[in-house]
Amino acid sequence: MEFELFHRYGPALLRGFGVTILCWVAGSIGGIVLGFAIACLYRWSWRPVRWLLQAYVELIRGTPFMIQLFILYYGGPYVGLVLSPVQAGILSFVIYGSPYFSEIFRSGFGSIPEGQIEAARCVGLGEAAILRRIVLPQMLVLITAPLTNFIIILSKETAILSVVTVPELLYETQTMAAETFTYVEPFLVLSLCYWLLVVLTSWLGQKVEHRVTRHLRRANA
Amino acid sequence: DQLADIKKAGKIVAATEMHFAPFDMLVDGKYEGICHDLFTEVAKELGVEVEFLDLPWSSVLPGLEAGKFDIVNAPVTITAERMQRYSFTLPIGNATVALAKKAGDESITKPEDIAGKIAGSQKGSAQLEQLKAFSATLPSPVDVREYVNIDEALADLAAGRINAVANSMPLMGYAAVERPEVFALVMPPFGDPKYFAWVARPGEESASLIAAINDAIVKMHEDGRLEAINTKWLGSPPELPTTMPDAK
Amino acid sequence: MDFSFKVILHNLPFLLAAAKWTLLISVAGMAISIFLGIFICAARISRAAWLRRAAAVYISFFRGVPLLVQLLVFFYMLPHVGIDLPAMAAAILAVGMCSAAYTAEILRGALQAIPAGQTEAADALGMSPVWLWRRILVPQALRLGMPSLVNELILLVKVSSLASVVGIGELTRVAQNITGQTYRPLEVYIAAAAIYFLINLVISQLGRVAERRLQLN
Amino acid sequence: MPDNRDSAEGAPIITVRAMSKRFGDFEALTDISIDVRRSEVLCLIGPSGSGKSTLLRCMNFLERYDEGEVRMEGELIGWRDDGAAPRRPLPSAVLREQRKHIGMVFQQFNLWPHFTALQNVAEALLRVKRLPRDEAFARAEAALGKVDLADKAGNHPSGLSGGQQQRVAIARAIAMEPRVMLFDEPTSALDPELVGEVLSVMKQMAAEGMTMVVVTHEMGFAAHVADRVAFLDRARLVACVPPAEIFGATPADERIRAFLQTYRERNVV
Amino acid sequence: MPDNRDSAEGAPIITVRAMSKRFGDFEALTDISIDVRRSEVLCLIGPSGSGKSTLLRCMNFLERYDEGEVRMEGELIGWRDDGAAPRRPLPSAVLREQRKHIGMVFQQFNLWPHFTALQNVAEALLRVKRLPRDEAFARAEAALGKVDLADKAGNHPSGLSGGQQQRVAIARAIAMEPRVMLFDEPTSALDPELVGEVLSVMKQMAAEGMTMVVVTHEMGFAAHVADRVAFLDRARLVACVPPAEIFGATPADERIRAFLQTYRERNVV
Ligand SMILES: Nc1ncnc2c1ncn2[C@@H]1O[C@H](COP(=O)(O)OP(=O)(O)OP(=O)(O)O)[C@@H](O)[C@H]1O
Ligand SMILES: Nc1ncnc2c1ncn2[C@@H]1O[C@H](COP(=O)(O)OP(=O)(O)OP(=O)(O)O)[C@@H](O)[C@H]1O
Ligand SMILES: [Mg+2]
Ligand SMILES: [Mg+2]
Repeated sequence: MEFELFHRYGPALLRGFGVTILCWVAGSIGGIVLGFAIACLYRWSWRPVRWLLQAYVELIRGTPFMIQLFILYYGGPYVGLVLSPVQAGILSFVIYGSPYFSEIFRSGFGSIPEGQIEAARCVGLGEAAILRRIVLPQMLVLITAPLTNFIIILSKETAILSVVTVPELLYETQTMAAETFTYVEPFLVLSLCYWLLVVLTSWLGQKVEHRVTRHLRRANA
Repeated sequence: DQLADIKKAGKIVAATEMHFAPFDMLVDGKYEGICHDLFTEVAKELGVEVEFLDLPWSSVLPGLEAGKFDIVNAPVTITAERMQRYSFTLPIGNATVALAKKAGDESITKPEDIAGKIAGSQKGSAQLEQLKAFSATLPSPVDVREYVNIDEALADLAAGRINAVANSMPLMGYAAVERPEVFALVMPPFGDPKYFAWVARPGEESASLIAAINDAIVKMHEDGRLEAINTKWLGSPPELPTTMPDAK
Repeated sequence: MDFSFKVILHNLPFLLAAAKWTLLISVAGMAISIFLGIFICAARISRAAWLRRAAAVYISFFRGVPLLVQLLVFFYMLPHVGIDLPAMAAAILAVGMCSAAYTAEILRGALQAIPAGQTEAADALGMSPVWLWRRILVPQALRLGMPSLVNELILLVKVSSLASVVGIGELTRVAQNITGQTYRPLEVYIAAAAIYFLINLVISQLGRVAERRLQLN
Repeated sequence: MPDNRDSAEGAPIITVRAMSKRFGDFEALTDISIDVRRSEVLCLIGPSGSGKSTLLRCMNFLERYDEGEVRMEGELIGWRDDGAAPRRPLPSAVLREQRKHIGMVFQQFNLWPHFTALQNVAEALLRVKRLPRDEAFARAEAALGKVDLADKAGNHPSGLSGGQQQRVAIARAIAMEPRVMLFDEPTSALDPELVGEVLSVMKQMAAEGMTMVVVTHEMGFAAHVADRVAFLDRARLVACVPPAEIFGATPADERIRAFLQTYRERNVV
Repeated sequence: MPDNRDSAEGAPIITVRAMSKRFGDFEALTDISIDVRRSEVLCLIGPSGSGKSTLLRCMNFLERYDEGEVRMEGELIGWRDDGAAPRRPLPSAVLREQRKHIGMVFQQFNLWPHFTALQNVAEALLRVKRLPRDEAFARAEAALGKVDLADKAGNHPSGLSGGQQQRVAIARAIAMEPRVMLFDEPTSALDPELVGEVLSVMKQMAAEGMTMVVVTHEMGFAAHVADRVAFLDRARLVACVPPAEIFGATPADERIRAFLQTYRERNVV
């Protein structure tokens, strides 16, 4: 392994990793928020709105991220939407993630026994309070694992941002690979970085899961 | 010995990314282009069948090293750095840099006009190096953008984010021929003359294969097949040396 | 902007032909993903510590290593140890086994949401784990996790595009090829996206039907 | 249809008129009319599956009844009172306001498993009554104390016995001090001793003027505490009379007599 | 510790010896010893939270008891009988074999919500007894018929009333024809009439020689059907005697007297 190479490309790779993390975190948070809003709207609105939402979900979920990004970034200017690469990256990430997140939340809503919600209505809790206090904490049991899954998947999809010249990790790695004609070393580093993100996310997911299943574990004490 | 193995099998397997028009491309699902035509002739000279593989560029060179196929028949620009890692054949195409601009852009009529403007090129390509070197000679430097694929650079040119794309002359010329309403070629080419060639695994194993292919190329030089094929795709033949050029 | 439907129409047959491979990889990959996923999930929560650990390692490996690398390993590294898989098999295996890790996690989450009393009832009747899983746990886990599973399957369809690195001319690859020759990425990509969309629409609608069928009463 | 308005005093607080409820093809309630008077204890008895729980659930619109009306102090419950056909349900905020005054104890308890017993009781005090934390928890503890559960306040429902869960459910409802309480078999999981205690809590509530509708299989309770007893059979209201008429030596209705027969035999200990 | 071996005939089929169970710090069962004899009906009564359900659940090892032994026909239930310390649980296949002979009706029913009533009953017949489809469903229907539920065979649990759910749970257990049945408050959600019917089904099973352990709050049942009645209080077995000694005019134990007090008062209808 040629360490001299990393001396030369290290700073660029690090910067790339930073951009990757920025897009990933911003995209995940934005996607979760938007996805949650969609799931809520889907649950509490009229049929025509639902159809629209479902169409959005199917459309965005059903098409490859690369193509969405491509259309947004290279097609945008034709309709006057000129975005910088990082802007386009984050925006497309939020849009791309939202239908997946919204479906995960939808499954969560469906997992709470109706009786518990009825009980909440009977003591006069409002829909928002029911959501926050009864539904959300319990549905995390079901959805923490899929959420973790998808956030992990998003971390890897950041690689696609290189297509629109976002200077993220893969982009910088490819620069290094192309300029030096080395493949193994840079991609080893790349894998290691992604692996780090995955380990971090899984660990966080486990922490959350541990917390939200407390009341279940007590049952089998 | 690789050549002996190929002869024994009666088949040579060549891989490329069919994504470098006019050298390698898929037209209506069929593999076509200069490299296709040339390599088919070369295989005839070797007296073996040829099988073409289409792989994304990122797995072409790893695949070569893993021995999944015999040779890369993509147009690879000859550079000194690459010569250390792979064995090159004789040049089969001209890789000197030229610019593509947006059709109808009157502000660029010669390469020097991109001073102070934005130009894109492909990451890690020899042409990118040439562009940067060229930029340094201009009164105001060029803002150089690097793309993973040349397609995306062209898409950005069409979208108006950049003013020009620098890549090898045949590729730029072909883009202009294909979509004259969007792209135009800026003549003349600039920078050092560069050449495309095919690559095989380095070392003794492939020496005889390379030699055999080189012989075939020289023969095609002589009997005019090389010129005919190039003319068919490019309109005019490039000037190609029949000995290995010096790579810097 | 000049949007050329002619390019789309002209190249549609080739895109559709490529979609066949995408479909093949996806369907075979899904079968592996769900089937294997159930077993990994079972191992992940089994009482045997070594099984649990093995499943955890499997999951962290297949979730942690980029699929591209997995595929390259399957195709380019395994030959070094004497296993030479055909490209198609390598692609299906890599895609399916990777997805199984995610499926296993989805199912595990869903299992936790099934009240423990239902397992107790089966235990008290002397039902074997095989039947407990087949008849009680898996159907309900599928119901609870269906939206997430559909997510995963759709991702699988899309990720099958990586099969191009082992030389399979699937949809994305062919779309890129056509772009390289026509210089009309927008048109070609939109056409490819439409095909992906249709495949995925079928999956998600099947998912919704299944969800409804598995719905209680 | 019996509707003995004169059998207890007080103005009706809940009026059910010609109410019907179907589940698909199945008629769960047919043409029910009944009044519940202020401060009255009305017991609902009847065979399993006769529609008792469904009637209770229609009273606070947990089930949307198909025909007829349920009114509380004149206000139509659940449906918009604008005469439109088909009827449209009230906006959820209005419905919530109505439900605040109607407490309910479910047959299956429906506790929130992720909260402790104390949190289960305090939750609505905090979010609905908006009491300050200290006060809410103090009142929740008091309510748990009433049902003898102070020592299990910190347990999650999964760590409670069946009877303890049922008592948490009761405490949760009474802590809210609604105007009307709907109890669905509130003592089914309780031992005789506790049944006694819970019933005395209920009696006390009745004495304090709370209106109660109680579905029960405890004939003893029905006989001793109820002001009136309603007998449901196969989705229909068969009788709604003072307890003496049902538990007297020979109830008028044949069906009621059969219903009570085995009970009488068993309970001579 | 009372262990009146002479109060009923027959060899013990289940023997509980010095058994204890803790949940964390909480002692749910302390030093329980009791025999259940073949063909005997043993009733467990006691206050809410005294450990009745836990005792039942230890008998088929749904709860792992911490100390002591539970044996069925001499065979240790749940733990390996190799004297190793700490004890290790049996392989699940062996435990499963043991449980096949011990039926159980849960206090919370634990029906499978994705199956219809009929499927709930037929499932174990198909998978555990491996009966052919026709026969399994015929037997399941017969079992549902016994508890008067033939007409609701196609309903999912969510479309059943509380009492109907409980009867499905009973049918599910008795269809398996185990040697020992553990009932946890099998009539809690039933109306008096059905209580009578279910109890007569149980009586019949008892007459046919089935051994039964029944947790119940139905003192009438305990008094009339039980061969012996065990009284649990605060995790301890206070008495295990023939019913007459408990329900007689003045039970020996102070605690028992108090327990029955309110019940007596209420049930004079
Ligand atoms: N998982 C648990 N964790 C902690 N404590 C528990 C748990 N399960 C039960 N307990 C406690 O053990 C005691 C005995 O519970 P059990 O369910 O056996 O009571 P029970 O006699 O069946 O009462 P009931 O008649 O109300 O059903 C109760 O006080 C209960 O709070
Ligand atoms: N969601 C539903 N779908 C179909 N039928 C239903 C549904 N809910 C209840 N039923 C039927 O309606 C009838 C009345 O049910 P309900 O729960 O009101 O009975 P109940 O009088 O409370 O009986 P129990 O004393 O057993 O609790 C039952 O026969 C039941 O099968
Ligand atoms: Mg009911
Ligand atoms: Mg109990």
